[in-house]
Parts: sequence; C-alpha cells; structure tokens
Amino acid sequence: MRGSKQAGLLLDEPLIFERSRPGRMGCDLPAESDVVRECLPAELVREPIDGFPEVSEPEVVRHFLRLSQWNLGTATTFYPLGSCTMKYNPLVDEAVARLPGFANLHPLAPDEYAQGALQLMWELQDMLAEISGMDAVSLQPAAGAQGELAGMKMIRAYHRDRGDPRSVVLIPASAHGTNPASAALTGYRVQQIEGSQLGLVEADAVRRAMDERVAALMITNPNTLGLFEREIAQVAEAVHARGGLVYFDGANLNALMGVVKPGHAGADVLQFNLHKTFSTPHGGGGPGAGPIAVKAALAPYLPGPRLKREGNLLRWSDMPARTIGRVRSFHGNFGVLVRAYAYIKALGSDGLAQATAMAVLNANYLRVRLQHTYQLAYPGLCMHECVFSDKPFEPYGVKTLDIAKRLLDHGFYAPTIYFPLVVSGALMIEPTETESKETLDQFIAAMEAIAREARETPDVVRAAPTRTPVGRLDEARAARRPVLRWQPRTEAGASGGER
Amino acid sequence: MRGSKQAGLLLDEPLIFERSRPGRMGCDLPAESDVVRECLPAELVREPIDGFPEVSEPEVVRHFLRLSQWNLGTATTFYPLGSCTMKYNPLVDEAVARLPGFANLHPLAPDEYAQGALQLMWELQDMLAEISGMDAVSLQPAAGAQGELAGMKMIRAYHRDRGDPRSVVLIPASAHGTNPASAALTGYRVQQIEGSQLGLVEADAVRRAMDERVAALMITNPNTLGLFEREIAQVAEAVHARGGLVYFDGANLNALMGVVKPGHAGADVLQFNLHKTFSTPHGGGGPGAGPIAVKAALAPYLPGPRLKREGNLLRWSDMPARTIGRVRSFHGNFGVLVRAYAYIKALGSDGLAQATAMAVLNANYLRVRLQHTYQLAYPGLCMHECVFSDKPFEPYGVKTLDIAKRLLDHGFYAPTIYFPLVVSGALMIEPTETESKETLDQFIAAMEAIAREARETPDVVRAAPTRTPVGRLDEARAARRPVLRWQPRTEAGASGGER
Amino acid sequence: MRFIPHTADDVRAMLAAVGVDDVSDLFRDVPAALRASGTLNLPTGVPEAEVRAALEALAARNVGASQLSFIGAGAYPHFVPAVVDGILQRAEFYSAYTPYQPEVSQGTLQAIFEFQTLVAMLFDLEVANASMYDGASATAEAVLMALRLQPERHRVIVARSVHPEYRQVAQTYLQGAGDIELIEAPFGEDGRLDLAWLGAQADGATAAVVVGYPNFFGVIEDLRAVRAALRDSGAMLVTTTAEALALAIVQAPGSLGADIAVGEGQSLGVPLSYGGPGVGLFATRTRHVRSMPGRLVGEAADEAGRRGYVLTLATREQHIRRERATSNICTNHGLMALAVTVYLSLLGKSGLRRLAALNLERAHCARRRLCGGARWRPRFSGPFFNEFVITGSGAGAALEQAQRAGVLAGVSLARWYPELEDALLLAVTEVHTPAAIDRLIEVLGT
Amino acid sequence: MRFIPHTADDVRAMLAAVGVDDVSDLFRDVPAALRASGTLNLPTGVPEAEVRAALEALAARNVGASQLSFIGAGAYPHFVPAVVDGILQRAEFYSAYTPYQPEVSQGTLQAIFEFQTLVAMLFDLEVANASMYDGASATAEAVLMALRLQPERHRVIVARSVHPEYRQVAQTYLQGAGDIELIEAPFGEDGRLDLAWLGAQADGATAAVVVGYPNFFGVIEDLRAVRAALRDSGAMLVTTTAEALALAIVQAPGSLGADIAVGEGQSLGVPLSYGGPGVGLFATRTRHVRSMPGRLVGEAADEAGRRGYVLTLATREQHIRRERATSNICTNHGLMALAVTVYLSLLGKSGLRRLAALNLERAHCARRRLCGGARWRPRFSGPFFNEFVITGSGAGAALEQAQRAGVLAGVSLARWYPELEDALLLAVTEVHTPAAIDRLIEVLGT
Ligand SMILES: Cc1ncc(COP(=O)(O)O)c(C=O)c1O
Ligand SMILES: Cc1ncc(COP(=O)(O)O)c(C=O)c1O
Repeated sequence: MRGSKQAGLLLDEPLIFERSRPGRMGCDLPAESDVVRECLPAELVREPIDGFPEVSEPEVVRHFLRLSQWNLGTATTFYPLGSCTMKYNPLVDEAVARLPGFANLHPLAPDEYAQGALQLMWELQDMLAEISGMDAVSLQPAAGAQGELAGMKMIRAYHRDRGDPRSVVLIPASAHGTNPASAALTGYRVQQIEGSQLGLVEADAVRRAMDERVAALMITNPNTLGLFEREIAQVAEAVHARGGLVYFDGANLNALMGVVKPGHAGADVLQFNLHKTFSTPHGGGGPGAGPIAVKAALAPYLPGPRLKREGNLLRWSDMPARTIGRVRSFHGNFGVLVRAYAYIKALGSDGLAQATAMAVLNANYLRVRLQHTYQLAYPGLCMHECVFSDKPFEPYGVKTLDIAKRLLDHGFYAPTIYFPLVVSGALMIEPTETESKETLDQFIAAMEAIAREARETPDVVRAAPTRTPVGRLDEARAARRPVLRWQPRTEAGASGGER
Repeated sequence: MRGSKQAGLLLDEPLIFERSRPGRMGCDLPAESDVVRECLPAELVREPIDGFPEVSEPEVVRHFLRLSQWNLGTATTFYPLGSCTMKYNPLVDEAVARLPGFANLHPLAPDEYAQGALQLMWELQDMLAEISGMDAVSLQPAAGAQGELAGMKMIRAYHRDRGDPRSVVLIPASAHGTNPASAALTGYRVQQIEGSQLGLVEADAVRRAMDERVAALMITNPNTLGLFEREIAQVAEAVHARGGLVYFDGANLNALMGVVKPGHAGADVLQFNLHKTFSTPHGGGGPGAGPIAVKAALAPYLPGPRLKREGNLLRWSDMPARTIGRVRSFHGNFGVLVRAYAYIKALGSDGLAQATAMAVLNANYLRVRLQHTYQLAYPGLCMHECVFSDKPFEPYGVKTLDIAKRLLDHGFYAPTIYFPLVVSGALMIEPTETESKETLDQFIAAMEAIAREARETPDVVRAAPTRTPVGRLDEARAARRPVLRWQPRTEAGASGGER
Repeated sequence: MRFIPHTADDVRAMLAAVGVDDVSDLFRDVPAALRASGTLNLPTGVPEAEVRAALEALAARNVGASQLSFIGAGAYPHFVPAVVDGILQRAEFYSAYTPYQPEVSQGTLQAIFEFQTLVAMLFDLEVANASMYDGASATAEAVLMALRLQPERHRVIVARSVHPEYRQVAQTYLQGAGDIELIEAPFGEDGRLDLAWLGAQADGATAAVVVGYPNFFGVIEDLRAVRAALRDSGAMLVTTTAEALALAIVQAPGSLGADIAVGEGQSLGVPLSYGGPGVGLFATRTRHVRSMPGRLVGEAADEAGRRGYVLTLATREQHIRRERATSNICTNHGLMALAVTVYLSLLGKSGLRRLAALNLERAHCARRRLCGGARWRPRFSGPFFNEFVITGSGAGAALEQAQRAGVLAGVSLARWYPELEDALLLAVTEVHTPAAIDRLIEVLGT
Repeated sequence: MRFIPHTADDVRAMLAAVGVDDVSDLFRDVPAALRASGTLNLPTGVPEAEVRAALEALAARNVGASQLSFIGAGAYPHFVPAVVDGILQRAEFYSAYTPYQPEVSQGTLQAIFEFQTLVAMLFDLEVANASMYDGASATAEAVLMALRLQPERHRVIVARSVHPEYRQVAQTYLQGAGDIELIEAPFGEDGRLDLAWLGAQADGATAAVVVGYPNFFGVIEDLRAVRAALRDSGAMLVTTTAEALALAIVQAPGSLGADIAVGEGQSLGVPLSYGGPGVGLFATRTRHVRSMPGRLVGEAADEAGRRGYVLTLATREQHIRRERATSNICTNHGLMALAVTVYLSLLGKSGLRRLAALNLERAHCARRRLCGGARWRPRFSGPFFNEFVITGSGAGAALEQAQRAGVLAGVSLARWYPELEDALLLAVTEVHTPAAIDRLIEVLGT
C-alpha cells in the first residue's frame, strides 16, 4: 500500500506590508544621532520611507518560508520546462560559491589579491572553449540574451571593420524570442527562415536567403523542437560563402557535450547558458550567466577587459583596441561562474558526455512513450527535448493550457507551453539527465491519465488546477487593469494591494 | 480581501528504501581495491549491507525536501507546545555554529589550540551562573534530563560524603516525567507531594513530608501549570532545615530572567534547558543541552573535567577528586553551546529581561482571552504558560485530543496535551515572547471557532484533522503490532515496511 | 555519476522502448563527420570532496577577500543578516525558474510583487520591474527606453560623473541602435554636474540626461536644479544609483523629478562576490509602463476570488514580441531581487534609515579625520553619503603602500579620469568600525 | 529587540486585556524579596553584526580546527557531503520538536523510521531506537538495560579497551543504581579482550559483558570467540562502536551474537564540533524491545488506510511511566539522527563500503609506512580498521614536536593507560590524502 499524501496544509500569508506594525523592528541598530544634520543639507534629507515594512525577525523568516512553500522547484519535483534544462543543482556548488574567499571579494581588489578568482575564470574559459570547440571566451555576459547581444555587437563590429556593414540577420521561425530581440537591438532587420517539413533549417533555404546584406544567421542546435540541425555544416558553408557569420545559440548544449563541438560545425559566435547546461540554479528567474565564445577572427571584438597571463600572475587587460566594450559591470556573474566551474570539475569529460547521453535518452523515452497519446510535432529521434501538440484533444475542447494546469495537480511542474511558435498548442518537454526512469514513468502515467480525462471528463481538465494554493488565475484581467505594487494606506481602510 | 491559501499541494514520497534501485549511486568513490583482503582476515569482512539505499544525489535531496514539507515547525507557524519554550531560533546562530573554527575542531585537540572554544565555554558558564544566581556551572550534560541525572548523582554524593546517605526524593505531582525518572535512576524512592488547591507546593506540606530520609526536593518553578511557586523560599527553608537539598528544575527559566534568580530562592542544584530558554533549535527531538549549576558547597561534585584558568590559558582539569565523574563523552553538546552563547550575547541583560516579560505577557493575554471559552485549570495570573482543561466540552463528547487535532487544520501546532497529569484533559499553552499579538489573536480565533464547532458540530472536531497529509493515525494499533523498521524484501512482493 | 540516476538496467529498458540498440544510436541524426571530433579533452570527473578541496584552494588565494578594504566604486561592503542567505538557500526558491505557472509559483511571484513595491518606494516612483542584470545594464536600458518613448530625439547626455562602467555598457548597448549621439556632461569643483553646461547643451533633440545619484564620486547631485535646467528641452531625467542605501537618507529621485530611476541593488543584502551577481533596479512612472523593459508581476484573482500574482504585461517582452520587444532580457536576477526583498523587510523603515545614518556618520568622520592635516584634502565640495574623493600628491603610491600594510584604502581615480590623477575614492560603511577607520588613518596618514 | 515583535501599542492593549497596569504587575506572585535581586549583571544586547564578529573572533582562535590532524579516539574527521547540511538547515526539520502530533510531523517521523531501519541494518539487529545522546550514554543505557532484563544479576564486565570516557559515563550512570559490581577486563598483546580471563570471570551473576567493536585501540575484537566464552554464564553481550564506519566493512555485531549493540554515529555525517552534538546509536533484538530506553517510531495507518508513522511503545518512557521508565531520556539527538539518515542514504550500499575500504587502505598504509623503520612499531597485533596504536620511546615528546610542526599526530594513550606510556593512537580516514600521510611520516619519522 502506498499512501497518497498529496493533499496537505499550506499556510496562508499576507504581503509583508500587511504584516507591518508601527514601531516593530527586524534589526537592532543604534538610534540616529544628530550628526545627520551636520553631514547633509536639510533639503537633501529624506524622511524614513513611508510604507516600508516594520516587522520582527521571526516574522520575516516565517513570511518567506511560507512563500517558499508555495513554489515547486526542480529540487522538489520533476520540472520538465522545455528549453530551460532544469537539471539538479548540486548542493556542493551552493556551498563553495559562499566561501568567504569568493563571497567577500571586491571586484576592484587588486589582481594580485584575487588570483584564485582569476585562475578559476581562466580555467573556466578554457573548459568552455574545449566543450564548444571555439577559440576564445569572455565570461562577462550576465545571461544568454546578453551573450547574444554581445555576439550581435561583435558581428556588427566585424563587418564594419571590414568595410562591409550589413543589415539583415536570418533567424529560423522556431528560434527563441531573445534571438530576434538581440538582433533588433543591434539595428539588424530580422528575416525569418521557414523550417522544413521536418522542422529543420535547410541549406537550400539559407542559400536562397543569403546575400551581401546578411550579416549573420542565428541558429539554435539542437533547435527548439529538440531536433538536431543535420545540415548545420552545409548551412554554415552557405552563410560563410556569402561573407556572413554563423551565430550559434548554445542554450541547448546539454544535448551535445562529448558528441559534437559547435566550433567544428561552422559556428563563429556562440553563447553558453551556464544556468542550463552547467546546472547553476535558475533562482526563480535568474541570475544566470551567458559567456560568449568566438572563433579567432572575432576574438579582438570580445567584450573587455580580457584576462591575460603575465608570468605567474593573471591580470585584467586594459580595454582591447577593437573590443565592443563592456556589456556588464565588473567581471560578469562571478558567483554563477564558480558554480559552473565546480560542476564541470565534478563531471569531467566522462560525466559531461554521460549527462548528454542520458538527457537525450530520457527525452527519447518520453517521446516514444507519449507519442501514441499526444501528437508528436515532428517524427523521428529527438535530442534533449521533444515537442507535442494538443491536436488530439481539439474535439473535446481541451487545450495545452488545460493539460499544463492539470499536470500541476499531479505534483509536476508543466512543460513549456505554446513555444516554439511553429507548433500550435506546443507542449515542449525537456526531462534532463538527472531524472530517473521511475520519475519519467510517473510523469507518463499522469500524462496518460490526463489524456483519458480529456476524453471522458474534459471539464475536470479545464477546471484544473484544484489542488494548488490558488486556482487558475485570471491573467487577462490582471493585464487589463494592472496592479503592480502594493500601496500604503492613504486613508483608513483603503489599500491598493488589498483592494 | 485576504485569500486563504491553506489548502495546497504536498508531494508524496515513499521510504528511501523504496526508492532504491540496484547499482544507483549517490556518491562517486573509487571502486574497492584488492587491498581489503590484505588488511583484514576474510572471516571479519562483511558484505555490502543488504537493503541499504541505492539512490542518486538528486533523489536524496528530493526525498528529504519532501519529507521536510510534511512538518510544521516554529519557524513556519505558531507552535504553542507547553513546557517546551518553542521560541524563534535565530538564523545567525545557525551560521556561527557552522564556522569551520568550531565545526572542524576535534574534542581532543590540545587546549592551546582550542582557546576560542574554551573561552566561549568559560564565558557561557559565567553567564549562566549570573542568570541563575548559582555559583558554579558544568556544561557537560547533553539535555535537561541528563542535567537532572547529574544533579541527582551529585546530591547523592554530597550526602554520602557527609556520612548521611538518604533514600527519598520529594517530587510534586505536577512535575515533568524526567524528574521522577532521574531520581529513580539514582536509586531514590520517589515520594509525591500533592499540590494545593491553587496548584502550588505549600511549605507546610513539605515540612510534613521532610525527614532525615529525604535527600532532596525537586521543584519546578514556575511549575508545569505555569504558576510561580510563591512559597519557594519557605519550601527551601523547610528542606534545608532537615538537611535536604533543593533541586530546581530550570526548564521554565524563560519566565524568570531578570525577575528572580533561583539561586536566591534557595536552589542548591539547577539544570538549564538551553534548547528552551536560550533558543537553540529543538531539531525534531534534539539535540539540546542541559548544563548543571550548583551552590558552592556542591561544586566539588560537578561532572569533570572542569575548565580552569592557567595564566592566559584556559585548560581542562584532571578529574576532580570528588566529582561524580562524567555524564557525557568529551565536553557536552558544544554546537548547542555556541548557539546559546550567541543568543545570550545578542539579547544581553535588557533583551533577556524583555524576553521574560513579553513571554509572560503573551501567556497572560492568551489566558484572559481564552478563559471564558475553555476552563482554566487554576485561576489567577500565570507566568510563561497557562493550562486549560476540556471540561466544558464533556457534554458534547469532544476531548482535548480532538481539540488539538482540529488546531492542526487551522495551521497551528497543538499545545502540549494531557500534561501535567494533575489536570484532566490538560491543554498546556506556552506562546513564548517571539509571537506577535496578531498571531495570538489568530490562535484565539481558531480556539473559539473550535469551541463553537465542539458545541454545534462535534463530529467535525472529532474527525479532525482533515487538511493534513495524513488523517488521524491509529496509535493504539501501531503499539499493539509494532512495525519499527522497513524490511528488505525477502521474497518477491513482500516487504515489511509496505506490508 | 552521482547526479545521474540511470542504472545499467534502466538504460537497457529505455533503449529497448526507444527501439535502438545503443546510446550512440540516439545520435544518428548527427552527421558522422561532426561526431568524430566530439570527444572532450578535459580531466575526468571527481568526487565531491575533491571539488570542494579545489574550490577551497582557489578561494584561499583571494587574499583580498579577507583584508580591511575601503573600496567601493560601485560595489559596497555591507553586513548581510543571516536571514537573507537562509531564505536564498530555500531550494523551492532557487531551483524554480520564471514563474510561468503561477499556481505553483506563488512564492516567487508574491516576493517579486513585494520587490517591485519596495523598489518603487525606494525611488519614490510608481512602478518598478522584476529586476535587471545590474546597475550598468539597467542604465543602458533606461537610455533605450527614453529613446523609444521619444523616437524623434537622438541625443543622450550622460554625466561624466556616472559610474565609468555604466557609461561603457550604455555605449555598447547603443551600438547599432540607430544614429544616437552620446555626449558626456562635465562636472564642477563640487563634483556635481555642470549645470551651466547642461542648460546650454540640453535641447529639443535630447532624449535623456543621465546622472548618478549619488554619482561615482559619492557626491549627491542637486536633482531639483538638474530638473530645472532641463525644463525647456523636455528631455527625460534618468538617475542611476550604484549605492542604493543612500536613498534611505537622501531625497528620492522620483520626488525630485526623475522620469526613470535605475540602480544597482547589491548594497541591499547581496555579497560582493567579485562583482556579481548583483541586481539591477528599474523604476518609472505608470504612464510609461508599457515601454518598460523586463518582467512585471501583477495582482490577480482566481475564480474563488482568492488573491494571487501573475506575470503580466508580457506583450512587451521578447518571448511574445520578439524583434519588437522592449528589451531582449529573459533570465533576469530574480534570486537577488529576493535577497533585496528579504533584506529590506528585515531592516525595515527605521532600521534602513538608521543604517544609512551610520554610514553617513562614519564616512563623514573618516573624511574629516583624513583631511585634518596637510596630507589630504577633499577633492569635491558637494554633499556626499558614504563615499568620497580625497586628493594629495602621490596618491597612487600611497595606495600601494597602504596595500602593502594590508589595507585596501580605496581606488585611484586616475584609471578612469586622467584629470583626477592624484585622487582616491573611498567608501566607508557600517562594516568599518572606529578601529578600522583608525587603521585607515594610520596607513594613509593625515 | 529584533526577535520580539511587541510594539508599545501591543503591550498597552495586552496589559489592558489582562487587567494590569504595568508589565511588572504580571509578576505579582513573585515575592518582592526575591524580585529585588533579579536584575542581570550582563552586558546589554548587541546587533547581529557584533554577534557574528564576536563568534568569528572566537572561532579563529581554535587553530586546531584548521590543522592537519590524525586524532581520532572517539571522534573522527570524515568528509560530509553538502547535501547533509543542506537538509539539516531546513527549518521545518530543525525548528520542530518531538513529533507529538504525527499528522503534522510526518517528515520527522518518516526520517526517524528510516534511521531506525538503517541503524538496525548497520548492526544487523532487529530493532533500533530513535537516538541517544552519544556513544557513551548509549553504552551506559545498554548496561542498565541488561541489568533490568536480568534483575537477579549484579555484575557487569567492561573491557578495559572500551573508550575510557564511555567507561566513565557508565560508572556515573550506575551510581546509586543498586549494588552493582563493575569490573574491567584486561586486553592482551593483540589488543583484544583477554578471553581466558573472561572465561574465568564471567559467571551466572554477570549481567553483561561490554566490548568495544572496534575497541579504543582501533582493534577489531573476535566477537565470535567472546560470545563463545560467555556461553556458560548466560551473560548478555553488549558491543559499543565509536567508529561506526567500521561496520560497513567488518562483520556486524548482531550477526556475531551481540544482544545489544550501541555506538556513536558522529562518523556518519556529523561534524566534529568539539565533540558534540553527535548521536548515540542503540539496537537490540525484538524480544527486548519493551525494555529499551529511548523513543521509537512505528508504522501506522489513518482511517483511509494511508500509511504514516507515529511515536510508539511510549509506555516505556518517562512522560508516561515516570519513575518506572526504562530511562529518563526525553530530548534526544533527533537532528543528528537525521544527518546520519541523509548521509547513509547518499553514501548508500556501495558507497559506504567503498568509503570504508578507502579508510582501511589508507590507515593500513600509514601504519605500514610509519613502522617501516626503527622508530615505531605497532603496539597491537590484532586486526584494525582506520585507527591504530604505535609505540616508540619518547612518543609523548614526538607528539609535541609534531604539533609544533603543525601536525596533530594523534593522541598519547598515557593519559588513560599508564601501562601504555609510549603509545600513540592515530586515526587515518579518507580525508587524509597521500600527501597528508607523507607529511605525517615526515613529522613523526620512521
Ligand atoms: C534557446 C534559447 N536561447 C536563448 C535563451 C536566452 O537565455 P537567457 O534566458 O539566459 O537570457 C533561452 C532561454 O530560455 C533559450 O531557451
Ligand atoms: C519541566 C521540564 N523539566 C525537564 C525537562 C527535560 O528536559 P530535556 O527534554 O532536555 O531532557 C523538560 C522537557 O521537556 C521539562 O519540560
């Protein structure tokens, strides 16, 4: 007998502002002396901030602990959010990132006094270069999108320096939204490349689209359908043949480690998403890190300063002459880099290859086990993720959103939904390698149960979720009349946050 | 509008053994070499332990995170467990106890190399002596009960050394179970002292019971009814007059700090419960620490070794001549001592006095607010806790147990129930000083709602809890046919833990 | 491998289900030519103990982390109460991602809603987003937003006293973003923006003026006067704050006329961590909300009327709007936003103010004492919070000498401002005890 | 005070509800004479930053914590994976207490049920309790239990090779516990119990024989032979294990005839922490379960048939049975039991065995190398796991010399065993890399 403990008690919790009581304190600091008046002109001095919380330390702890309990995370359950590589975040990485030697180091500490940090970054650059088959790496970008942005700026500088400024970037329809946004932010016009019947970018299509206005092709491989772009080499050739560059979105590297190096497949510029492939926590939205790697021809353009070796010492260079400059203050998300470094060290060449192999095995296992219940967007082997559509449930009025919500009732987070845009009602499932076969089997059972419900009692699915702390929230109404913050009570009884 | 998020999703989780799969690993260690065979005679070598878990690291994390979510704790909710002083556990105390300089220190490191630890213990002894008004302190006992045991052994040694061995210990009926148990373990016969109408120990009653066979009186003050023993001085006098000693159970010191020092009220021996008064976490059952304090005449009997100062150095003494010896290996629960030290430093003389004052205020507030709904066991002011009975609900067939279970549905932990034994159907409520008035008001509202339900729909109360991960568990059946461990499957399909 | 649960039996069963014989068959779609060179030339994996030992050895080589330091310049040493990290270590927070499914992400969402409220209050503006990467990119995004709101304008004035790295990042972000003229406004002897220059330069083509508040020299700009100088031009006023704690004691930019106020939140509960991750703060007026970059959380209700929170106004964002999005940001700095939320909740209304007062007092005391003799004098006369510039001949050499004596006595401004060759920038906060300040005086002299 | 939420308004309102004017009125029942001297002569409270600074300063003075150390003797340096502390830091675990309300304590209860199972398996006995304070008090409780089970017997034999502090604690616990004769059994040249002596001494009055397994010298006793020597007397065999990791590779006491097996669990996931808190392990046979000390968790079901766990057989305990309880223990070491449960789950069946093998190998290598020359020789010939005794003239001086060179090269046995004056006890575990062992050889010589 296995008991089901899935229904349980979660504790209610108001906004921190609603817990506030005048005069309550969460810290003990000496009362302000008169010195303030001597130090600052009176007209500059602000009153203590009205509406700021006044709560004791135990209340703060209880508040945030209770909030935390309303979240599912990959540490507590299967979180098959496609394109996000929600793998297990090792606890040792959390511990080492907090070592005082890292946590208390000032970014402008003299290089001589930060050699451990510089050594770590130096080695991490090398590791990433080896994994990607690229020539040079900058760790500065704060996230994948910022890596893309840096990449676009570099491509722009490269063409400009060759006296050949270009205006267009080709992007497949299945690309992640950050790709066109990053290209546009760099002044490029985005031209969409349609995928083939098989969901792939064809070299022929690229060849047709390529001309001298095209600065680059941005390609994601495996693409967001979880498919390997088999013509990647020919595609790259087609781009290069007309003087273009290949930007390789490396967000899906978890499918490639030890199998293919993008640098050998024609990539000129590539960003890593360390918070995906290298397991740094997603933090409920971030921080991540998006190091950018390039082939030698583009190395002069990398964001600066750069690390350099001087005898036994590592140092930060001055701004290189042709760099695009900075994309982030200081040295990037160092705390995230520490975790990624620790992760790569822990896995090593064998572990990384095993991670890729098992991630791909897990995705294919889900694919074959679910393909008779849900409609696979594209047939054949997949890489690290697979994409289904809600087509089979159209007759019953059950949509992808309903299926996703019903999964929550089963204690699973939902897959990425309605992305990629090229699949209508997409359910994009990325299991990662850190999930066991038993977990996948439980997920499959839940998906099958939902499919049965969709046919037999579709209302149940449409009413989901019912076991979560709140029911389905009205997002449309929230957007029409946005309440984006709590308001201090202006008169008795009225409060913006509470309505 | 305040939404109620109290119903929610908890995730099911089997026993760790049921997650096990042959060959799965949660750590990466080199495979065993042949050296084992050279190092140990074959007949001594054991096979890898059958039934031990085989799980990966992510699964271990998920397993224990999910288990944690099935618990309420004082960090997440009001936990008014009487006699246990479930106050807030400061997070900084958790942080400092984990400093490598404490966590990695070996108990047999030479004293010169452990001066920080010894200094901390030295100062903590002094702090505890000051708070209690006693003369000397040993930090060795691992918990309150072990402190009591040490105290009893000291009392025994004291009388023996005076050529006056005695055989009886007087204990009020309201005492905690550890008191008679500790006395009995020292070979004493326990003689019960009945309390007065007011729930108090009367000097007259003690005088009547005292004779030359009585080694000591064990008294808890405030007693377990939350009442201050007003005649404590006269009681002590009566005991001392016939050559007896006063053992003062210090578990309830949270009601006395800055108000009374037990040492000034006649106490000869007293144990502290650092995990109560000084806020070290209760850990789901422990560890705690139960330092023992004495008047000068008993100091020679304290557990050894003792700390001593030699010039600038602190050192451990040899075993003192008249010590009762050791009650615990090494130096006691040092990690708990660190937390208590940090707590006392944080609060200081003003903070400790404030803690006591607000703990007593909170208890009295609950008392007056609940006394018309529940039956107060004894009238008048209380100290840090108050005790009610379920008498008013007898006509409805609702018992203390039902009330306690129904409180769980409201998201509160239950008070201590059916203790002290002198109150039938006792509900013993200790709020502590770290709870806000709003929380107490919410608790009062819940208690009132339950009282209403008890009268109007008693079945609802008797069926509680309904919102917890499991319903009321059949404890009687569990005790009749105890299953105290999981059993490895001996044949397919059979498993002790799963039945 | 300890993070990967697959047993040999599992792999066999799963391969059979997939219908292939071997794991390598799963990669059939990868052309053989590419696969040939896929092998990684890295050391093999190691047990956890070795990972930890390696990282501890590296951390130990960062001797700067344990030294008495007065370096600020955009990253500030502050005491972080243990509660903050205790909450950050909750796996339910750190192992979740963007709260796409609000029903099982209310923890993250409510905390962000609180964060938005706190940031808006701190700047005294109406609305704040759910975080940017850092103060630098927040500044760049503010400039882009001002340009977006006023497509007819093409000039941006950035005070030269804005953090040099923020200026660099803004410059990078603007590359290719159209024909934008980025010009730098000089500072005066008080360390503040040269208002006469500004009045003359700000014109109808100027989309925005960006000033530091406090600026890179620690000086508190006269925002009212800046605002007045901009009146005719109609340019937007953007403030950028690297030391957010200052706003607990100096007038908020919103109340002095800023249209967009951005900054870096590291000071508010985030460790230095060699400069990252911190968190970018971004606030503006409600009327501009649909032009804001970044994520927003809003209040919502379910059918039963229970209050909850959701991601909202997503039509501004890249995943919906793609090349027409207000920004390309996707992953942001949510966990650090949570740190700020916990920190500000704990410090609270009066605690934060007291802390700011303590910083002010200590910094002013330190400058007064340093400049009490002939060796140093204040470089700027403007008001300051917890950071200031002193000048004296041979400042660079003095800094190195202090370093050799074990004190990181600030940074030399010469690397960013050739005209400030003998100037040192120092930050003094609550972590600097009176004894630490004594030591500073001792090594720098007076 | 930051931990106390009461505002002045709250206090006023609550006092009014109670019907008193002033907080001091709440203490009316305390005689004035006693209250007069209640005031505490302690420093006033300080902010968190000062607490932390004070504790960091103290921790820094424990230089022994960072030195290369080969001290074992009942507390062992082992690597603890980060997962263990990550789980211990879950407030839901550490801030709960004894699970009196099982419906909201299933986390603690299920974890303890798993702990009981793991400990029972480790000892190969049928049932284990939910923890004792430490190995020493567990040993004392085992002796008391053996006496309780055989009230007609009054002798207890404890091997002199049992941890000296465990023997001391047993002695203290027995004070006043009736007319019990506690005698010590000698050890032979192999470091094992003198079986001839035992055969002669163990008699019908002997309730129990207590042996270390491994014993204090690291030597693995021949339990089969001990058991055989006790056959005629009918005495119970009690084993006590200070280094629990040994049981991953040497035969379990339960399978060799122990009636009660106890030990210290610190090795299995708990830091040294200057000797505490660790956790006492206690296992025995099912038929003795009602005489066991300490808490027990058992399986139960609710009305819907859902499996759950509850405290059970509480009628043995002090809160029910008072002076007739099997022990006075109440608060136990539950959180450390959780640490052990997490640790053993992570190490698992094969990992624990591999770890034990690594310890065995390193320790044997170290002893072999140390005793490779003329300076040292093994003191005992019996088999050992990860701890051993070497002897050589001037051992005490050698130890001090090693200390001065920065290596804590074990402990001298002279303080406990006058007859072993020149003997050193060393523990070598997986934390001692080959380089660390080289260093040991270097400072101790060969
Ligand atoms: C394929 C792809 N590319 C790029 C990105 C952008 O990365 P980031 O969110 O780190 O900015 C993502 C993020 O989800 C992605 O899935
Ligand atoms: C009044 C009283 N005395 C003694 C004790 C025993 O203390 P410990 O549980 O630390 O052994 C308790 C514990 O609950 C208690 O409440």
